[in-house]
Amino acid sequence: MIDKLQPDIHEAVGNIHDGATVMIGGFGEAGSPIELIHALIDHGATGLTVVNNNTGTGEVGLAALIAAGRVAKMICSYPRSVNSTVFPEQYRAGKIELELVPQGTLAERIRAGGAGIPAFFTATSVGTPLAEGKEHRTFEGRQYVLEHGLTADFALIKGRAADRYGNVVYNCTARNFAPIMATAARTTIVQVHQVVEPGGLDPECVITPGIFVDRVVEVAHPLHESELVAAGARYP
Amino acid sequence: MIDKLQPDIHEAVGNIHDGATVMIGGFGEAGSPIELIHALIDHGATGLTVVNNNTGTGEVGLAALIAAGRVAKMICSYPRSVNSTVFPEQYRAGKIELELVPQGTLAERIRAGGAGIPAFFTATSVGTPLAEGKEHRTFEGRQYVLEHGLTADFALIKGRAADRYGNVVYNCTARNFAPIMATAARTTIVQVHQVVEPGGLDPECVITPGIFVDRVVEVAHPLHESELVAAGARYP
Amino acid sequence: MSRNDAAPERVGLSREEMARRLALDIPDGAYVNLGIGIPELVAGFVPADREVVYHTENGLLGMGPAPAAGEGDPELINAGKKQVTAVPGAAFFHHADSFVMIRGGHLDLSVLGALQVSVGGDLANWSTGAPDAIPAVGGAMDLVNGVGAVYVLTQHCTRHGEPKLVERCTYPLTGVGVVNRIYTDLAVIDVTPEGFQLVELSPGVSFEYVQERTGAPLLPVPEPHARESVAHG
Amino acid sequence: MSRNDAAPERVGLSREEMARRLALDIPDGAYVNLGIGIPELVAGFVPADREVVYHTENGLLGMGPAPAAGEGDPELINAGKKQVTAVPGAAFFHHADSFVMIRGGHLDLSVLGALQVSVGGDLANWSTGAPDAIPAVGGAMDLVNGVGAVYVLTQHCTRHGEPKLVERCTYPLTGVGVVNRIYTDLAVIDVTPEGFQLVELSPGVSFEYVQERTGAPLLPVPEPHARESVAHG
Repeated sequence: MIDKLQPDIHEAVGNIHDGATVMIGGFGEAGSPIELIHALIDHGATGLTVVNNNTGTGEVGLAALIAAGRVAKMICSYPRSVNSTVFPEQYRAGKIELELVPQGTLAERIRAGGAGIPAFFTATSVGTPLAEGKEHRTFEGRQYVLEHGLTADFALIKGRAADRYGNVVYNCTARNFAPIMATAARTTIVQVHQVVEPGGLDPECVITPGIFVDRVVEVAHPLHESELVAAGARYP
Repeated sequence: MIDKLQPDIHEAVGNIHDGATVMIGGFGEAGSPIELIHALIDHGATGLTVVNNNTGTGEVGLAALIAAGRVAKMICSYPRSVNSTVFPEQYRAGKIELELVPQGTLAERIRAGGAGIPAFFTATSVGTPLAEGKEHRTFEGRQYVLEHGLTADFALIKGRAADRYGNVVYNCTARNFAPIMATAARTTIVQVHQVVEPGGLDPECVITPGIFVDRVVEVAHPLHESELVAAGARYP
Repeated sequence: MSRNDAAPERVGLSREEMARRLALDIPDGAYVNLGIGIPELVAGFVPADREVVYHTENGLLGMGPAPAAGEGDPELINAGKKQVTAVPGAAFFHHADSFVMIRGGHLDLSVLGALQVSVGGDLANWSTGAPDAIPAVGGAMDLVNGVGAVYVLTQHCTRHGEPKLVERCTYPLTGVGVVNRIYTDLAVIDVTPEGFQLVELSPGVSFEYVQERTGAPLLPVPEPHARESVAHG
Repeated sequence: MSRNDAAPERVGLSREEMARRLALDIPDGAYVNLGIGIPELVAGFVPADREVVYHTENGLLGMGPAPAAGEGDPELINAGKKQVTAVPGAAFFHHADSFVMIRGGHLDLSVLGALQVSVGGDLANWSTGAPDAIPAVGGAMDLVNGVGAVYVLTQHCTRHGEPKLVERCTYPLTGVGVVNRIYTDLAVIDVTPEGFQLVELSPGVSFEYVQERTGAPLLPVPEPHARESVAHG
């Protein structure tokens, strides 16, 4: 029988190894799997390369993981925002590496990684510093740069509901990077508000089919990053 | 106000020009927009390049379009099947050109066309006659071929329901190529069983957002290709 | 919209007036992505008889205004990470699909802020290149290369009075030759093969006043004044 | 499963027995794509205590058996265009997403028919190269290059008695070095760096009988016979 439900959130992240590449879903706080990230902090893996659109806010969730010194490198499109101080400090102190990728190129590189496409051409970034050193080619009179697929050892994502097969649906704009990260990681771990029986999700509306998911953890009442930050919370 | 509903199916296809590239949804009969194809036959445009996974069956739908001599070239993965005689005859007689593309490469080329990606690498077809003459490149010890994005002037597709914005949902495996073709065509024309009010489709379950759709035609009771073929029907 | 003569220190349009001016040029039925900052204000000024569909790159087409107090969902936000709503007929999708809309040329209009715009339409809007700055690009490079038309909405000069419309951008570029039109507090200006083409002066602003604050020659409005309301893409 | 001695013209397994034999090697929890022809029969023989998820490249994960008579939907079909059902926990998706599963290496096993398999694991299964043939490739080239393991399920010889397992394919290739294991009416054979490695003979079939009908040397089962039930990918 296929049963990807994992009752223990710490066991769910227990095999993330030092030096792993970890994709973490979320655009700002929407879709950020904050409980999985906190479990990863407890777990202790370090020297991580983290792929996320941002770098977290306050000192909870992704920002807490960075503050704990566990992240050697960030791959992201927008590493600063309101209430984001942890990454900027470490970056200025030379303690963390940054690979800056345009947001659409980041999304497409992740999709390509999951789709078995090692590289593709895009017009995004042509003529900018982010295209320097990259292969350029002209198609029908327009210049493009070659970008490479991005894969990961693990993905940590957040959904609204899932079944034991790992089929996942999302909530509004919390969907963002999660479905493509699920395809690009060798092991995908998802936290959801609710676990439902097989058949409880309309097959026409499943966004992430279970083949892309390895472990499902139910977190019925996840924390809200913005509320924690407003309250000055800090993890651990 | 945005209103993509088009009550007249003949007007819906009325600007398809001679020599146009037309993507037609469907895998076998599932998802084949048979009424739109018949309207295109009535319309008379010829010298078409048609992109479809197959080449139709019997003498209705896509097979009828080919039988009417309107198709100069087919781009497809599987041009023969049970009850498929029109294309084989024209092909053997040298009356129609064939570009044979592996099914996954066909799907990805269409997606790339819609996504503004002019070319990508895939391992599919390496070492086979379908890779001959194509650029090869090795990534991490594995060989890949360069494939190009595919776009079209028009897409004819079939959905289950749509609203006036052109948001579309599908039925089971009739979805197949339709969502990606909608992105890759300059003008996308969709026939649906049912038109619903805005808000009548769950925004979490919309498969083709309206931005990819130009015209919506309601065909409440579409014909079934297999039934027509079994009955020996012929169009026109 | 007329300049307030009692407050001579304010020449040209306010932020809201700039947004309103640009909103007038958005045609009915357009698919539009509004950047962070002044561009966000534009949606509030589109004439009521036009239906415009707003895209936010974090996965929503059919974005509506901010929710009523206490009714928001922290997982329903825009690219600026502010809470928004979804209109009837909206659709959610993931990030790769969202950038299919952008990169694939499906959106009609992108409205963005700017640090600098060059006479050739180059845009710099993501980095001053300062050595201690945290570089952050977001989706701007994708938008300028993918969307049908790119309108810049910006103050004509920097806070220090330096022109933002220049011969050549000195800041790192966002895109090359991508800007179609510029809306500032002082004027509306098209980027043309001939250079910066004045389309319209803000009320009470003279050609010379704008030229003095522009880092490249400004072509005067041709006579007779045939104002275009360009709908690109 | 034993050979019927009263019918000496039938040596080896029937089509159903071949499918049953392969089904024994599909592990619990596997994601499997079954090709058209004999491979379609495999699903009916997987032991009841194993849960296997079937993928069909036309957009369904969680494919179930054929519907009861009169209950089918002509828009719910498999890659062979036969009507099927969807099990609880199934998901529909479009063709590009379907081939993300294939090309991206997410499926565990692809079971395909063959015209020829070479000692190096090359597969030819889409064209005899005959000048008047209509070439048709479908998803086979994607499957063999993307899926974790490729099992070929085929008669050992052609209808004319020629070996399908050969030193070198003479028909146009589907993929190079892609086949992991071959199940025929006569034997189970692994493709190894050393060549065709016999894993198991069908009941009543001798090594010599299979070797005579194989176009390349067959390595005998090592002693002691350690049969592997390989779960690739």
